[in-house]
This record gives sequence, C-alpha cells and structure tokens, in this order.
Amino acid sequence: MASTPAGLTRELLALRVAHELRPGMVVNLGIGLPTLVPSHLPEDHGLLFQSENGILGIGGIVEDADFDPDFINAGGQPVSVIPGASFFDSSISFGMIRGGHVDVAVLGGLQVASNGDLANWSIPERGGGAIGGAMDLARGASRLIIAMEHVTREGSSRLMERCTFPLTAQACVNLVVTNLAVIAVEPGGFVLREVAPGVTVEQVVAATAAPLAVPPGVREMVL
Amino acid sequence: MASTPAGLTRELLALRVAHELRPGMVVNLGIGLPTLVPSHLPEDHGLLFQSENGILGIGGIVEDADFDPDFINAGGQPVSVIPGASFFDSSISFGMIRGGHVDVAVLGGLQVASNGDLANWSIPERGGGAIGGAMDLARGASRLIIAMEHVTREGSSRLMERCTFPLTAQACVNLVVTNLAVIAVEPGGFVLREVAPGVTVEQVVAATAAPLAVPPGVREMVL
Amino acid sequence: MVATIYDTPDAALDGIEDGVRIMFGGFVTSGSPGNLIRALCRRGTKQITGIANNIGFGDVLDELCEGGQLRGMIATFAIRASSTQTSRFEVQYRRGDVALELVPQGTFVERIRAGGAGLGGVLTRTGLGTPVAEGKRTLDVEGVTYLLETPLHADVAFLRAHRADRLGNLEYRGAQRNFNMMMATAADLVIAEVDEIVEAGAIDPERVGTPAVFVDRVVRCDPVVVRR
Amino acid sequence: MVATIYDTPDAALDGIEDGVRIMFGGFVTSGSPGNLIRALCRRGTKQITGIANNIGFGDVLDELCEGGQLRGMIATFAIRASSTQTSRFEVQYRRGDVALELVPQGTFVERIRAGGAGLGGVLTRTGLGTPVAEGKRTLDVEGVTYLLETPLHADVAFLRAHRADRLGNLEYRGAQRNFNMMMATAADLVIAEVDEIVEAGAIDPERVGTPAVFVDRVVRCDPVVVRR
Repeated sequence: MASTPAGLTRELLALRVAHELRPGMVVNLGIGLPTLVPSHLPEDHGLLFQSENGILGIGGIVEDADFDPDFINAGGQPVSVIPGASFFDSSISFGMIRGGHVDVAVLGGLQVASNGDLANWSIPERGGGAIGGAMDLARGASRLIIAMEHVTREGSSRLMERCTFPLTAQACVNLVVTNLAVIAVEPGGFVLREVAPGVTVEQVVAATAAPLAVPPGVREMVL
Repeated sequence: MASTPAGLTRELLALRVAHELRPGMVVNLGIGLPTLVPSHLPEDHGLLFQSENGILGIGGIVEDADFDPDFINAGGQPVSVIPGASFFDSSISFGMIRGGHVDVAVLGGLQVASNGDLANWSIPERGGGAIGGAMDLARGASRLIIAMEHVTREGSSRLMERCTFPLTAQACVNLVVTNLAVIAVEPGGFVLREVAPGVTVEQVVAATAAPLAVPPGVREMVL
Repeated sequence: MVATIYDTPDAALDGIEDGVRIMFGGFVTSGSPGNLIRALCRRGTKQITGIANNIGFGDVLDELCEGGQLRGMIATFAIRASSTQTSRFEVQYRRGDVALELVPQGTFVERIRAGGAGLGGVLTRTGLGTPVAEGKRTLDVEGVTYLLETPLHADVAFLRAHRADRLGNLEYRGAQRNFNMMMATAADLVIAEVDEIVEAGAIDPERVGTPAVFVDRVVRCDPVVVRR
Repeated sequence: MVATIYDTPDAALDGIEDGVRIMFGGFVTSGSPGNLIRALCRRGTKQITGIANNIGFGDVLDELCEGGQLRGMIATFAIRASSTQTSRFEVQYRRGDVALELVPQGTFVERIRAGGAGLGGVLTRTGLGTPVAEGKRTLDVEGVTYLLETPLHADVAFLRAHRADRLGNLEYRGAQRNFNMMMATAADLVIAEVDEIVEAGAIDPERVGTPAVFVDRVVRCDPVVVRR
C-alpha cells in the first residue's frame, strides 16, 4: 500500500468533521485530532460542547499564557467557557453521557471494523492503555464519529473486517472521517460517502482492509 | 395494662433523648416526636443536624411567620440553618445516610422487637404507608434510637417479641426511649437501663410485651 | 438545546396525553412544581402514573385525585400511619381506584438516577427483610446480600427551581434540589417552573444545579405555597 | 465533625502507613492534590495502591514511582497508546513492578460512588464485549444485559478544592469537582488541600460541593501546577 496518498491534513480532516455538526447539538470531542474541530466552526455554531471532566459549554482552547489549571478540557488543554456554561462532577458528567444526552461524540481511533467495532485505547504490544471516557462515550453518544488517519505510519489500514486491538465497544461507530474519505458504517458494512480532494475511489478501496461498498454518486468532499 | 402510668410528657421524652447526643455527632431526627429534641439542647451543643431532604446544618425550627418553603426539614417544618450549613440533592443525602456518615438517627416507632426489628411506616388495617427515609436511616445510621410512647392508645405494648406490623428494617434498633423507660436492645434482647421519675421497674416490665432484663443498678432518669 | 420558554404553565403542558408517566419534583413544600400540577388538573389528563416523593393531605399533588386523574403513584410517603387526616389519595386508594408502589426514599432517588444515567439498577441493602423486598431479586456481592431495584424513567418530569436561563440551566435554592436534580435526567420531556428567567450567563456556572441539556421547557411563575 | 487543620501537607499525612489504599482526586491539572502527593513522596510510604483517574507522563502522581512507592494503580488513563512519551509508571509496569487495573471513566466514578454510598455495585453496559468485562458477572434487567462492577473504597482520599471552612465544607471551582466529590465519600480518612481556609459560614451553603461530614483534615497550600 505504498501508493496510499497523503489526502487531507489534520486541520482539513477536522474541518470535514466540523461539517457533520448542526446547531443545537451537544458534542463531546475526544483527545487529539477531535480537539481541532472547534477552530473550524463558524462563530455562531450553536453547539454545546461537553467535556467529560465536568464542563458543559466549553468555548475554545485559549492561549497558554492564560493557563488556569481548573479550566481545562479532557485533554488537559486550557479552555474558555461560554455564557451559560456549567460545572459538575464526573458522576453527573457520565450520567449525561450514558443517559443519552450527548448527541455526537467525535473520538480518535486506532482501528474501526466494518461491523462498527472500535478499538482506540490500547496497543497490545505496548500494553496498559488509556480508556478514559472512550468506552462510555462510544456506548452513550447518540452518534459516534471516528476521526483518524486512514492507515498507520507503517501503511496498514485502520479500517478492517475485525479489530485486532482490544475493543472500546462493539458496533458503536456511525461514521469514519479519515484523511482519505468519509465512510459510513451501515448494517452491511462500510459504505463510501466521499473522497478527499485528489484521492480516487480506487485508492480508498485499496487502503481499506475490508469490503467497501461504493454506491453511485460518491462525491468529493466539500471543505 | 390499665395500670400503665403516664410517665414523661413528650417534651421530657425529647429531653431525655437529647442527653444521648454528644458534641461532634451528625444527627438525623425523624418526623414527629424526634423533632422536639433540638429545643432541649444547650446552645453550644456542637451537633450537626442532617435532614434527608438535603440540608446539613439545620439550626432549629423557626416561627411560622418566617415561612420560606425552601427552608424546611423532612417533616415540612420551617427551619433555620447554621453558619457552615450545606444544601444537596437527595442522591447525595442518602449516599451520606447509607454510607455511614450519620452517627445517630432518632426515629419514631410503632413497634420495636427484642431482636431489634423496627416497624414504623405502616399500620396494616389502615393500609398504604409512609416509608420516607426511615428504611435507609434504620440501616445506615451508626446508632438508631427510637423515641415513642411505651404503649398504644389502647394500652398494648409497643415493645414486643416480634413486630406484627410491616418491618422498617431488621435488627436495627440500639436504644428505645419511651415515656416510661430507657431500654437498650442487646444481643440477648431488651435490657432496662432507666425508669422515668415516678415509674417503677415493675410497671415497665408489665408494660413490655417481651422479656426485659433488669440488671442491678437500674436508675431513675436524670432529666 | 435551547429551552423553550412558555408564558403559562398550561401552555407548557402542550402534548401531554392520557396514560402519561410523570415525575414530580419536590419534597413537601420545597421544589414542588405546584403551578404545573394545577395546570395538569385543569388540563384533565387521565390515567396518569405519578412518581413523586410524597402525596398526602395538603399536598398540591393530592388535587389530581379530585378529578380522578391518577391511575397510580410510585412514592415514598403516601399514607401516614399516625396521621389523623385523610387525603383524597387515601380515600381513592382504599376504594381501589388508585395503585400505590411504596419505595424507600434513598432507593427512590437512586432508581430515578439509574434511569437517567443509563444504569441497569440499584443494589442496596435498604428494604431487605421487609415487604419492600417481596418479589425482587437479591444479589451477593463480595459476601454481602443486596436487593436489586430497577431503574425508573418517565415520559415527563415537572420540576421547580429558583431561576432558569434561556439555555435551560437551572439554579436551585435551599432544599429545592431534592428529587428535582435527578428527575431532570430521567424523563423524555422536562418542564421546569421557576421564579425568574434570565439570560444565558446570568447564572454562575458554579451554581448551576441542573445543566441545560436536561431541560426542555421553562415557565416563570410564583410558587404555589400550601401551608400544612 | 469539625475538620482538623494542618500547617503542612506533610503533617496532614500523620498515621498513613505502608500498604495503604489511597484515592487521589483530580483530572490532569484540575483538582489534583499535588502537595499531598509530594508529601507522600517525601514520607516514603511503600506498597501503596493508588486509585486515580490518570497516571501518566508529567502527572505529579508519576513521581511516586521514583521511589518505587506504588504497588499498583486502579486508573482510567495510564499508558496512552499513541503517546511518544514514557512515564515512570509505564517503565515500572513493563518491568512488572506495578499492577494496573484499567477502568472506564464513567464506571470508575460510579464504583467510587457506590463505595461511598453503601451500594453493592454498578450495573452498566459500558465495557461489555471488551477486555474490561473479562471475569466479571453480567446481569439481565428488564431484557437488557449489564456488567456488574464492584464498589471501590479506600483507606485515605487526597482531594484538592478551592476553599474549605473550619467544619470541613469544600468549595470547588471550574473543573475541580471531577472525582473529588465522590472520593470524599468513599474513604475512611479524607484529607483536602485548598487555596484558602475560611470561617464556617463564609462558604455559601449553595456553593458547598463536599459537605463537612465527609472531610477529616484540611491543609492550605498553593496548587502544584505542572504544565504538560
């Protein structure tokens, strides 16, 4: 798979994810790539960002110089809060998540399977792991979007028939947005929706280690 | 049992219960007679009163004219709060109770058995019932004191070998303070500790429908 | 996400139909949504299953019995053994017109919390060895026996708080939190009556008791205060 | 009932012995009791079982590994798969010197809550079908399968809050509440470090995050802030 194209930058990938969000949604953004999403939203985005460390109504990531250790997101980054924000403890926060009050979670991924399984907290060869809020979010969020590179640094696909890494949750992923494509997880498996500019359908198929349905009308991402 | 003496007034019964409380204790007082206890405490009692409707640090019952519907105890009576009080929801309140942070609960009783069983929420012939916080307090409080009339209006004893009314909790009562006596519930059953002024040991025994151990040195209550 | 603001408690009940399951916040006088309850009386909705801490003599909730609107109640405090007063609910209960499931208060709020938090139930020792345990499963965990109590969920919750902002954040005062906080999480439609509606940001984020995601409708009205 | 006030974090650890099980509040930088953790390092207490959300590169908690003080951790976030940095904990974990029980974060706080609230466990769907479920019981409630997770309790909890009063009430700010609120309920000895200690009554009763009954010891010290 040496031919896998670069596709989107991380920033453009975040921008494409941002297009999935609609005013009124309650959104939780995972650590890493997903935290880049807010900077690609219009000012009047009308979203309410939940952070599992106990904040509803995160504004954005703020300058380092303003660092207040008690105003952080779940990744430890300094954040501002909007008028109408609230603070609460982790028991309320995860009650909110498991109870179905988060409309969309955007998480990073290590592997996504065509049955919707997600693995994103442990690489067996490294051992240990970092589950954090991922297992609760994967089960609790009404819609789960995975934002990740399509292939590993070594060139193997992160989209596969069955995950080989320890699972985060079964059959939880709704949409995968990668540097190459937007792929829906349907009852029948992966369905290609969009390709990144300059990336061909064939390249996406080649970079995907599972059957990928290609319906008519797959379009190029609008960024 | 027509000979059962009147013994203590309700106020004096509350006073006797007050003597059981020591500075530093966290205390929950049930509806009815137990709510009379605070008026018999010294100003500097050093107690922290918990009310299961979500207040820690109740001061006392206040005048009707000051009625604020949101400053009430679990019996709905208007109360003041002390400096250092706190408000919380019922889930925290009962976590506190079941988790063992209430040192003493004083509840009213319908029946107490010599094995420590308590019945205080339903009379079968009336039906229905009012459990409120009683079942949680009976299990959760480190020490449970029952404050009640020794006999019913019809003259039958409320202290018996086995409760006939629906139970609040099994083997939960530590001490019973009645208008006639102070009776401990020990592994072997009821043990008489004190008699009310003007009441004889024989009268207490006669008014108790279960074996009552009378150790040497039973004294008259100091009020 | 943004709560809808209604002009009257009656308007705020739009869409509520016969057979509804409603949670009513409040503990006696505090945090009780008396205006919404009276609007429900006026609306005449029938076959209601109510979930509330208390229904007794003098409670606004008892007024629902006047028009025979209740099918039954899940409550902790309904017919007080030693009370000399008889509520309408008690009369109907004795006639067999309304059902009553009595729940210990700590279990009551935990069941609501479980219903709201996506948990499968509550494991508590409260109620063991009493009629409350009848017909229920027990479970041994680390050598201790617990009673398994199931989650409670409702179609609608009526709440009373001090203030709301336009997003739906609620600020409580005094003992108002009681069951309101957890009921807010455990119903499909959450309606709150408040003393005042303010702009987003006017409630200190540290003072929000119920975050905005839980609240759908808000109506401003003075509290109904019934002395007992 | 009244909390004991200590002059230094070192003094506040009086009586803590080898083999202790300690809960550490905090989520990354917020609400983390860095002064108490460093005092624990200085104290040299060994064979500690730690219960904390995160132990990773740059966390103060990782400093406990320097002196080999940890026997193991129960945590949600310990060795990040994609991180290029290696914590002391990770090194010791790979050598088999420390144990690690990984717990999903929502389950983690619920298990602590259950431990503090006298509940027998947690019934959650989180973790089903993953390694987290291995060796654990499942339970069907109303047709849905849940994982049974057991309560967590500790000998000691270290907390960080904004202010304490002399009774032991704690006021949090921002994201400090996180695990501190529930850990306060689930340990035999609760020690809080705060920015300021004030008289009883100086904290608004509406703003108390942890009521006084839960707190045993308080010490004033500026927060340890480690940038990552």
